[in-house]
Amino acid sequence: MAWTRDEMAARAAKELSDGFYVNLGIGIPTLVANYIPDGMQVTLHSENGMLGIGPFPYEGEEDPDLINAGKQTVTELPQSSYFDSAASFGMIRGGHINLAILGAMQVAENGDLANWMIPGKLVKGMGGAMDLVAGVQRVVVVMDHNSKAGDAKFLTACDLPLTGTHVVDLLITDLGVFDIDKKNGGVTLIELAPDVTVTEVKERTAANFEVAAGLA
Amino acid sequence: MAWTRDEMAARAAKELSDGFYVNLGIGIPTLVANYIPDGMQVTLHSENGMLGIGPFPYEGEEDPDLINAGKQTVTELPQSSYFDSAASFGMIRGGHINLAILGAMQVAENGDLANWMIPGKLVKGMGGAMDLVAGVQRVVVVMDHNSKAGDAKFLTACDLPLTGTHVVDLLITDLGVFDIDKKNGGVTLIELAPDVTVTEVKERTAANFEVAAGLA
Amino acid sequence: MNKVFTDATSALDGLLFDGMTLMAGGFGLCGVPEHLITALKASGTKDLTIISNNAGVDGDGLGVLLETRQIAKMVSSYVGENKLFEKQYLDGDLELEFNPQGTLAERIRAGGAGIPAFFTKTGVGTLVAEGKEIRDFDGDDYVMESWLRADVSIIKAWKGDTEGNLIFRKTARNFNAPMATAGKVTVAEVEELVEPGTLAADEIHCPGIFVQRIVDGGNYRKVIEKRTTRPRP
Amino acid sequence: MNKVFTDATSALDGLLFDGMTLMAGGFGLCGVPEHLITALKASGTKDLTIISNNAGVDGDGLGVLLETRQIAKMVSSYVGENKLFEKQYLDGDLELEFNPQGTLAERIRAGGAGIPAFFTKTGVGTLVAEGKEIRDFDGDDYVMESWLRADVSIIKAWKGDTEGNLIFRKTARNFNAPMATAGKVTVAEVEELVEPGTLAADEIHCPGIFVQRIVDGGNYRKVIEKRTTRPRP
Repeated sequence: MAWTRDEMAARAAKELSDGFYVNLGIGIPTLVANYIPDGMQVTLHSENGMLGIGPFPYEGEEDPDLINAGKQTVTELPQSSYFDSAASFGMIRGGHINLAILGAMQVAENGDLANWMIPGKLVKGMGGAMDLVAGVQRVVVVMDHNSKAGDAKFLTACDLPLTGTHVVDLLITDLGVFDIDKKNGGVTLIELAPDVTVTEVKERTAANFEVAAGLA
Repeated sequence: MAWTRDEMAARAAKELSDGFYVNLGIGIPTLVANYIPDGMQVTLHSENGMLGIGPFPYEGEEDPDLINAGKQTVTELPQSSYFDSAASFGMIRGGHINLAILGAMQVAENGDLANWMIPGKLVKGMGGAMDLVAGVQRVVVVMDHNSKAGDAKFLTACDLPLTGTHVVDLLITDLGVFDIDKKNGGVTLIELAPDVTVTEVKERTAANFEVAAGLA
Repeated sequence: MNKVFTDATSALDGLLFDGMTLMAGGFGLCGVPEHLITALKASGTKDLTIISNNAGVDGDGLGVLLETRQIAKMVSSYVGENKLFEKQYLDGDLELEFNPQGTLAERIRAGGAGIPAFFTKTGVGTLVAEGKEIRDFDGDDYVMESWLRADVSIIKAWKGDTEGNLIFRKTARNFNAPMATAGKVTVAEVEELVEPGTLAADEIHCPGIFVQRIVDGGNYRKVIEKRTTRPRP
Repeated sequence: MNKVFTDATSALDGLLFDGMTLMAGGFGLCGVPEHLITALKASGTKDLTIISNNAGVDGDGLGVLLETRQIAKMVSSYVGENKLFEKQYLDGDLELEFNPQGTLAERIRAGGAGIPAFFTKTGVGTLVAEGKEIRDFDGDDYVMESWLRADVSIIKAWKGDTEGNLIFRKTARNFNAPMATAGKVTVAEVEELVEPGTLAADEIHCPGIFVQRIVDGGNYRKVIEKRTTRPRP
């Protein structure tokens, strides 16, 4: 049985450590905030210029001057700080963010990532995604294993325009978890969702991968 | 009769305009602050990270956290602001400072300036001088016309290591004022100190210069 | 030297011309210079190149300048919230240059700080790096990006004094602070205009040296783009 | 995740090694991390490369590390206030790399912001540009300068919270803020250590992400290098 969106988010939350500064993308990655273990301090970064993103405000307490990178109203925490966009991306580019968790359209076995543009369709823009994948210490992608049409999204090489090359460290899909050695190459399937088999994963994956001992 | 240090500073103050942001170097340039005309607002910049330098504090009110680029204790004004050194030199390099008034060891007729290093002597460092001459909109040099040994300091070419090339717009010495076309070349003597003659200036100058109509 | 103007229209007087390049602060609709945008619309100035992270939404923010077809080109990182933008772009009426958001912010910062070019890892191996110089530093590839500067920057702050010193509020600081440094002329609108000395010198986010004109904007609409809330416990 | 250490010595524990590169904040004696310098002296760590705008004065600031001959190289813009420095340099015991002050500040900022190199007009045509790439942008020459990073940055702030958020006071901000971003590990000493939420989020100069360790320094000497006053009227 494949993982739900929330189960994927919960799995991604296992990549967090106490004291981490983390950037969460839009969609499933946003849900990861709900699975931060009690007692673990994780500070969330927002590209527009904030550290320490709090939960959504109570109705009637929305502040138009306080939004996250997804333009949603959020709140402040005791440890929060604000800064301008140039400083914010200085943090990202300078390698100060420990972890980014992002969605993707395609991931390749060499760690390439495509998540911003489909040729022929209107392009909305890459926003901060290229900066994040290039600058953050560790990049975790969370995505559905296949497209709605059933096509593989984990490929030998991306055919969509890239967001970054050799950038993905870990891929979490509804079927399992892949460790990607983005420097030296090589992919290993390290976890499976309940009742999902290696055979099924292989059928639904275009990328080449090894299977960790104990899973095969 | 050659100008005194204070008269040179007073002459330099004529280069100020209302609303100017100005950086004053150590020595005679510092005295320029005493000659800002009443009613004219000039905001003084300090490289270490301050706009709006006030006068020296009253005795007993010195604040170790409030110094100028010469490390002297100063005070704050209502319009003052503080910022870090990277931001401070962003202002300088980005051309936001209207005017810098600096001392010099040598100036050349092409606008070259030397004011930081004498080979064979211990070098103290250039501090912010290279940044100022390269970045500020207009550079005015105030210096004695000759060295204590009587040597010319306004030359066809500097022989000391340079602080910047083609950077000086105006040279004020105890003998007079020279306009320097740093882009296209060409120097014009435009003012003389009282009772100083063009002949005397020529004798004491190695640089070539024209003489403005009315002075010759 | 008076920097204070009575309204947004007079604050832009004499600065605008067809074909000019403007920077406009804000992220989404957060911290946009709404009164200056309204005045820019009323001015009818056209063929504008606008550097702004987003292009507003339909009928709000920079979106109002799309309605009047005053914009010829946008330099942005994300324009996904705007149907009119989509139509004008697909019709070929609007030119678009996408920049990664951090590269955009750094190019603006570089423009203000006198840095004509810098190297960044962002975008290496992607469309963004095509035609640009790639160079290896310490074993990694970086792409060279150039500065951005504008004829006029229009920005919005929370409080400002008559010397042009500015304080922003929360995430409304965003692109407003770096853009203030990169305009030949920077015009700031504020929610509250105060006398010098009212703002603590250590708390000023943008020193007045970067602001040539300032106006108390008066009533602010401060539209929320995506209102998200949680239930009270 | 505890960032708080009880004293300067423990705050440096495990971070120091012979031959390491340190950044030390301050301008002259203003805003220098005095307790961390004392602890560094006591540690006996040697062959240090120190990036700092100045080298302290005889017996104060970084000057104390000259007495113990712990410094092998200084990267600075101005070292004119220090006789012992002069002697060690002339004796060949000390290496010295001069940077224009703004280039030094920008190289540090670049180190923190992931920019391996940038172009500046500062120093073109001087000794500073020798051996470096010169390039023309829009008709002017610029020199390429590279980033600076450190194994450890030691900085001093006015107030800090236990999350590492910092506020500086007046001109003591200087190099402390950019250096915080450019150390693999940044250790901050503060005059007052407070709980999170005490410092207003809009007033924080250095977000805690840049500060790995923080210590309440206790008594500060805060030496004045050049006491200048005016007569009372």
